[in-house]
Amino acid sequence: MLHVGLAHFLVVAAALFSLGAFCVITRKNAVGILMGIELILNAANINFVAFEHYSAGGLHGQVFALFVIVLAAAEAAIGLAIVLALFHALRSIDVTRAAELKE
Amino acid sequence: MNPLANAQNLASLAYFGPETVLTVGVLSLFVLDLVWKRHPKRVVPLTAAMAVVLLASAVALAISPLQPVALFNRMIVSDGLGTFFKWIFLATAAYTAGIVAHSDEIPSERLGEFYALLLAILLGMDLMAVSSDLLMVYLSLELVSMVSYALAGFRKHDSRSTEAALKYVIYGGVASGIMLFGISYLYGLFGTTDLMLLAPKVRAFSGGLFLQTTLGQSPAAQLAMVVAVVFVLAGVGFKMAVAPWHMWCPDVYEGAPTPFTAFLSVGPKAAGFAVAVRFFGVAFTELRGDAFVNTTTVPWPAILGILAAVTMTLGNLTALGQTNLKRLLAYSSIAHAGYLLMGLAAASVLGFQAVLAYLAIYLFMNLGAFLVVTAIAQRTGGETIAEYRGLIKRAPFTAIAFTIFLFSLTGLPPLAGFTGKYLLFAALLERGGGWYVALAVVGAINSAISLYYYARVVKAMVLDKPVTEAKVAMPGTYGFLMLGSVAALFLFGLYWTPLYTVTQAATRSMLRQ
Amino acid sequence: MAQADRRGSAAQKILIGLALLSALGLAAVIVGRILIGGMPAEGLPAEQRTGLLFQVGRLFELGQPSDFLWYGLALLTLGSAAGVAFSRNIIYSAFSLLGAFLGVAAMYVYLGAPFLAVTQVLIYIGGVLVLILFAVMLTSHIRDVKVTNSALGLGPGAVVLLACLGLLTVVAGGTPWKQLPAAPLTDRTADIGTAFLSTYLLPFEIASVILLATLIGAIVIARKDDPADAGGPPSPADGQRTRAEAPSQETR
Amino acid sequence: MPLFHAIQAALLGGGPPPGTILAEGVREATRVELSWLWLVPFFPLVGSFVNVTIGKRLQDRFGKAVNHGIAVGAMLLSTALAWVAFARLLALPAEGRYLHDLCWNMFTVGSLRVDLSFGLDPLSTMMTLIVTNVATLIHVFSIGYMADEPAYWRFFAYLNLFVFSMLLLVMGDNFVVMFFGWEGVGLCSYLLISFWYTDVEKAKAGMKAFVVNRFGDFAFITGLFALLWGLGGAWGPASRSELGVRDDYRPSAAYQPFHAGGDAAESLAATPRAGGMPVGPTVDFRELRDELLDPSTGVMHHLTTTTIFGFPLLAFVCILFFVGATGKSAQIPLYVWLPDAMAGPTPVSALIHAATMVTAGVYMVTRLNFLFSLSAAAMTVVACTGALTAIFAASIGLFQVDIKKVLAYSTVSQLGFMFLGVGVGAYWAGCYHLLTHAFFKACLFLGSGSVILACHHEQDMRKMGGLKEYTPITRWTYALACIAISGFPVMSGFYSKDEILWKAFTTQNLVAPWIGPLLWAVGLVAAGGTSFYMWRSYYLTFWSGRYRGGPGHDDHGAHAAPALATHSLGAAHAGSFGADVAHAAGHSAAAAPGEAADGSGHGHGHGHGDPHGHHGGLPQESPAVMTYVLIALAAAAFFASFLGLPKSWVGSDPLLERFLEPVLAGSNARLRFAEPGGGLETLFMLISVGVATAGWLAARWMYVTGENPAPARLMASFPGVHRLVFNKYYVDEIYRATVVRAGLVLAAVFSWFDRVVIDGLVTLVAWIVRLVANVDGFIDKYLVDGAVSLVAALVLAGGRRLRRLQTGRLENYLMGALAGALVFVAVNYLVH
Repeated sequence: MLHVGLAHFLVVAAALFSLGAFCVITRKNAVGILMGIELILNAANINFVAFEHYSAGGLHGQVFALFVIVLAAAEAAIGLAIVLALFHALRSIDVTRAAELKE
Repeated sequence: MNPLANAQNLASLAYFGPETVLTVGVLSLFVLDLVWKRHPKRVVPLTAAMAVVLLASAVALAISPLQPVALFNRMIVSDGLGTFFKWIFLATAAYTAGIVAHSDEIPSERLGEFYALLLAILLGMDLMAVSSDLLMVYLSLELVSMVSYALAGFRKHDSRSTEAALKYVIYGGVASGIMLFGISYLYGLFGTTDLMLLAPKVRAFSGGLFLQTTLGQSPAAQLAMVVAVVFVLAGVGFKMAVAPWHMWCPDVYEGAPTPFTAFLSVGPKAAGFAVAVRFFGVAFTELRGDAFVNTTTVPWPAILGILAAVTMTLGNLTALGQTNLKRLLAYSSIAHAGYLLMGLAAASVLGFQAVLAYLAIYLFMNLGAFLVVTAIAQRTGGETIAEYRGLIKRAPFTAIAFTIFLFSLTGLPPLAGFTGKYLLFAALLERGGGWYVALAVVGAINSAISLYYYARVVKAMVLDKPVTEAKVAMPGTYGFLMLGSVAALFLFGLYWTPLYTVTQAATRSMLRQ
Repeated sequence: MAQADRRGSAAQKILIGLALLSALGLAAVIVGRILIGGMPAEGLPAEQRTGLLFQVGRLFELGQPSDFLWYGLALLTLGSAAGVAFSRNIIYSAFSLLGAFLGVAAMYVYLGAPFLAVTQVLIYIGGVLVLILFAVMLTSHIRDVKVTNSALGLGPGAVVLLACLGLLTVVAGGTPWKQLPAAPLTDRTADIGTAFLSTYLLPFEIASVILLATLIGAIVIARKDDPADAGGPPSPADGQRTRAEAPSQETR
Repeated sequence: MPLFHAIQAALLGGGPPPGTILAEGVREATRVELSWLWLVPFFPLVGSFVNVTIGKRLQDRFGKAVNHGIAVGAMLLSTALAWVAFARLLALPAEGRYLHDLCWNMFTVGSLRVDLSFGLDPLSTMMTLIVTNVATLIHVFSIGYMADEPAYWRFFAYLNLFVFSMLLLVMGDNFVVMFFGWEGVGLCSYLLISFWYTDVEKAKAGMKAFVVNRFGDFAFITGLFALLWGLGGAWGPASRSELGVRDDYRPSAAYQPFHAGGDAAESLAATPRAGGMPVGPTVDFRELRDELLDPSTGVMHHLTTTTIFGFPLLAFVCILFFVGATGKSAQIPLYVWLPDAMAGPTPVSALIHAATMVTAGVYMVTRLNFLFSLSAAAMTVVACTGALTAIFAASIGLFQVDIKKVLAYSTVSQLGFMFLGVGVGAYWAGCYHLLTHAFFKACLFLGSGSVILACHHEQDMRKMGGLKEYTPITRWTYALACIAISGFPVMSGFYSKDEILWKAFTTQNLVAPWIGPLLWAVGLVAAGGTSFYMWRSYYLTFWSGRYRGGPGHDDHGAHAAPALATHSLGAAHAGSFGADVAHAAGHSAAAAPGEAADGSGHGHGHGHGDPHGHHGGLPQESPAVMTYVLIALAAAAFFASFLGLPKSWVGSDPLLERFLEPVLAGSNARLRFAEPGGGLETLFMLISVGVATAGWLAARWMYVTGENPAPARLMASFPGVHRLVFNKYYVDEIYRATVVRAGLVLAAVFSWFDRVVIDGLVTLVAWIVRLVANVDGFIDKYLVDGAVSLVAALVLAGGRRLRRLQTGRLENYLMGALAGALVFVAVNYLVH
């Protein structure tokens, strides 16, 4: 099993996804949650490229991953803009304090 | 270069009229907004420009060719299903623009931006309805999402609006991440993300009529399939606001500017259903007669059925104790997502067309209800049920219209809400079998429960004493929109053959290979 | 005094942020150059590339045992990701993210996608990460960064982590994925460019619309307003009244 | 276009409009297309529309005459057309008596066509005539009764709207139109009960009627779905064989019931046929009957053998329909709303809650006789429920002191008789009783209205007495109606009730042979009780010494204070005398305290105008416009006798039985009654008369002078029994105690989890009490109601628990999303 193959990449992606999910759930800090989302997106990207390389061929996986990267940047931009707005409103980016809307 | 692909791109432009118009519209509204930034009466020309763009898009939609065809190297398709949804989105956007034009919640200085971003969402939703490649599904879904985040936080001086935007953006980011991961597994299993190319591979993977592939015989691969389907469903379910991916919904609906909430509760939800219909209807099924027979070993109709039951029960039960009308309607819209899922779970032409018809009807009743909430919040300054006491005295027409919207949401005949529920139940009963009947019974019980909280509002309006006797004036546009919605609800409630015929044609024209 | 202090620290933050931005941008360019040796010219065969990436890629192609290097990279990636997820200090998390992004970029190189690797470095590290650092700096006092990232619900989080990990590892490791015969690594950067303008023309254009709309959306949210914009009904009051009137709302 | 043709045809009197789609085959031969039938319900709709939109302006500018002119005019037109239709119907041969009017095809779903269409066969013609004629009379009566009402236009608008809905209900020739009417009458009933909506009690009564009716309506619609499912909903490609259903009613495998074009003709072509008859799901009564009764189609065999979750489908469907009927027709367990509905104006009580709407359930069961007669179990349920309701309501009626409550319980009881009739298979007898009851009960109610008006809106019979001097016409018509209802052979009530009892005794259609005679005995006791309490109300009101109400309004003044106190204590309902008076006087106190203080405790906060001089002095006879109506109804109650003279007297089947024969032919062929000879029937008639006489004599002895101590002694010697029945078996109190306790237990359970619920307990209980559970009634009703309230409480508590899921905290939401996805994957994989 030492020889690196598709499964190795997929396992790394799976672990990356799980860590991202964990980060997203446990973070109190909005920026921290955004970091978790980036980890999840990177996990998906590894999958895409690995599948393209080992089993699908063509370019589709890479292209898909490129779009994901571009959109992740856009999402980070808007997400951070909102985080800043929240900071202006509450003087905090603690998501547990942004809980006025509930029940 | 790739001459063939380019030729196809060029040829596809003929079918791309509405989207082209919208793209141009987005840009020109941004420019016009800057031009008229300091103009004291900018509302009128901006609204006129918006109307022109919407009208042009409608014309483009009306004259675009009808035959189903795949476009832009199989990235999107053009078929009746997509066209039907585009009309729904267009109507939603126009209705929202009508609400916004008179709303205090969007200051006139920022109206141009609002309109432009609304058009951008409309473009995204149109693309969602026609995407036939998961890449396009992802891109268009993100277009809708990202602009929605901005619009939810549009009132940045309102901490609740910002909180709504934060919850929305983070929840949305996670949901799209999960969906992407699911897509990546589909890509890994089948080597493509083209829905129509997926279909035969999925069939072979699960056995179907042919021998099962070696890949399909592996339990781990079957598990991968389940993961892929559920994860993609999570991304789409986020848009549709079905349990357990609904939790952002009440908070965002309450915090966002009310006109935009109105839009959110119909447009993106319908777009989510458009994606779901195509996703399940094309990639994972085989059309035998009028039934979409599941070709996978993943029992997705059962998954959707359970989700439907859970979603509607949860939405309705939670709505019971709400006092804030926006929040109440948010839960009610979750419940309606549950009803709609029943149509998907039926997995038949009738079921899918019931979804389409229900969305068309839901458009009028839900936007109408939100219109009233906007108007009343604007005139009385509040969104709680208390503001509605004795409304029948203060604004009789509005109160009656609101009653009609709420009763239609309940599904009382002869209003159109009944038509929609009827078709959904008919779809379930047509499938027959104990589980489908049980789901229908759950749906019926839920309709009964929903009467309680809708009737509570009606009771407050009709029976309670008003706090003040002052009349509530309505802008003429609002009266016109309400009247139109009421008329539509009665029309579709009493004579729904056209709706039936159109939705059936739309469903049958879904491009499948 | 506190006022002055805060203003001072804001200026500090901006300076630090700018410095970081330029440093990272510079670093990204340098690293990019080292890795692929300048922007690829069309038609240049892979063997003639001087970039480090291609050297590594060639090692891989020749079947030399680069596996141990890969394990190191995987360890870097996952270790950094774990740092992101577990660190209680948001600054540490942010810098760990740098490691994770770099590790993923290295994976892309292994997978024969150098263009993607560079893009990853440029956009993720040069863009996203810098943005994140900015946000961190702007929204937390430098001194109390430690307390701004305390974790919540570790128990359920751990359950989800383990469940995800277990499930996905089984899926990833257990499935007999279809395998193509090994193909020689070729530079497909030009093909990607072509594809973007032919096969993927529509997604490409839509992506540009998304970027535009998002840009404007972000500006709408983040821009400083005219005083006139601050109008509209003050909603916090609304909110409080809503709360007060709702029966059986309790303060928790 | 159909509308145009219809108007043209209505003007020119032409035949079927061109282009009308006629059904093929059997049905075509036996129907006559008549393109103006839709006008019958249309006129009241127009009247209502005019009064709703510009009624107030008309009233302000031209006076009230315009409002009632419009309403009564619409009713007269409608009535005239109904009679014309009746004449057309009679001109046809008996088996072809079916007038039909297709307005348009509302929608078509595959082979299921749903038209907006009207049909008049003998049964619906009878109902239409009752509705139009009685409603016209009551409209006229209301002119006098509501003269003081400021919102006069609103009242007539509602009345007209009600008539429109009721006509939809009886004339609709399919389930869907019927259901529109079914919902419509419920809505109008709600509007009219809470007509004086400023009075909280009345508004609540309206709400209660609405909510209780909704339970019935859901049963109805569920029944309909189950029926459609049974008729072919399960013909999907795979599901049939899974169900293990026999094959004999299965069209070709490719057939899918809901799939065909959206066009009626296309759909008809796609409809499968068995034995030449179109089969499959249908909402059309006639189509349903035809395909069901023709054995060659196999539909009957299929329906009777299918089970749903192990329960016979047909019985399931019929019982669901019957539950729908119990809601509308106030039978156990859903009858609780009707006594409260007396809060509405008296003409409304007469029209809706005696003569027409409450009979909708009987009509529906009769309309579906071909279905019910296939299931002995369902028939037994119907008959037993009817008999039980009859005797329970009669027993409560014995001790009521509010004259309208007596009549309300009497109505419930008489409706029980009707269901007894249709339940044992004597459909025509049930309908006959429906017809006679419409006349005499309307007469009684309007008589009580006249009395109430005479006594200055006093409803307590103990405050009346001796009215025969003051209101002679009312007194005589009331007496005639009492004769009719208690079953003396001069008036029509005797013939209908006796026929029902006789059929109950001889029926052989129930699940066991001994049930029939048992039901007969129960019915006989109920009939005796009926006679007693009706005559009691008569003597208490019109005889019983001198007028006890006093000339002025002292009573009201005296009661105003306790009424206020009662209200402020929040006594939920008029369960006893004190509360009743509080009810009567209380709303005046609540609505206009000033008025109550100055001694004019007159009803609904309306006028001092006093055109009839009712406000001071002794009682007076009502104006002519009201008394003529009373006379007309009493006369009708007499002449209706001739429709049902028994065969043993005149030698041929009763007229009405022969008239209804074509409708009931299908089930009559299946139903069996014993035919014991030897004058047994005459003996039974004598027994009935004897029982009625006994009731009458007892009432006369006790109440005619107003000085007989017997009632008081009886009460004293059986204090427990009296109190029990007087307070309607204490269900209210038991119920309240238990529900509150249940709420507390629930709260304790949930408070362990969350203190919020304790906060919410007040809201919870208020909710239960106010919305669902604001009820008084019976022991069995307590069970149902308790269950309903418990469900409501659980639902609300569940809602509260679920609300807590929405913590507002993002990390919980994200957790939910991820964990939800994982759980789904896991469940799927495990199930797999």
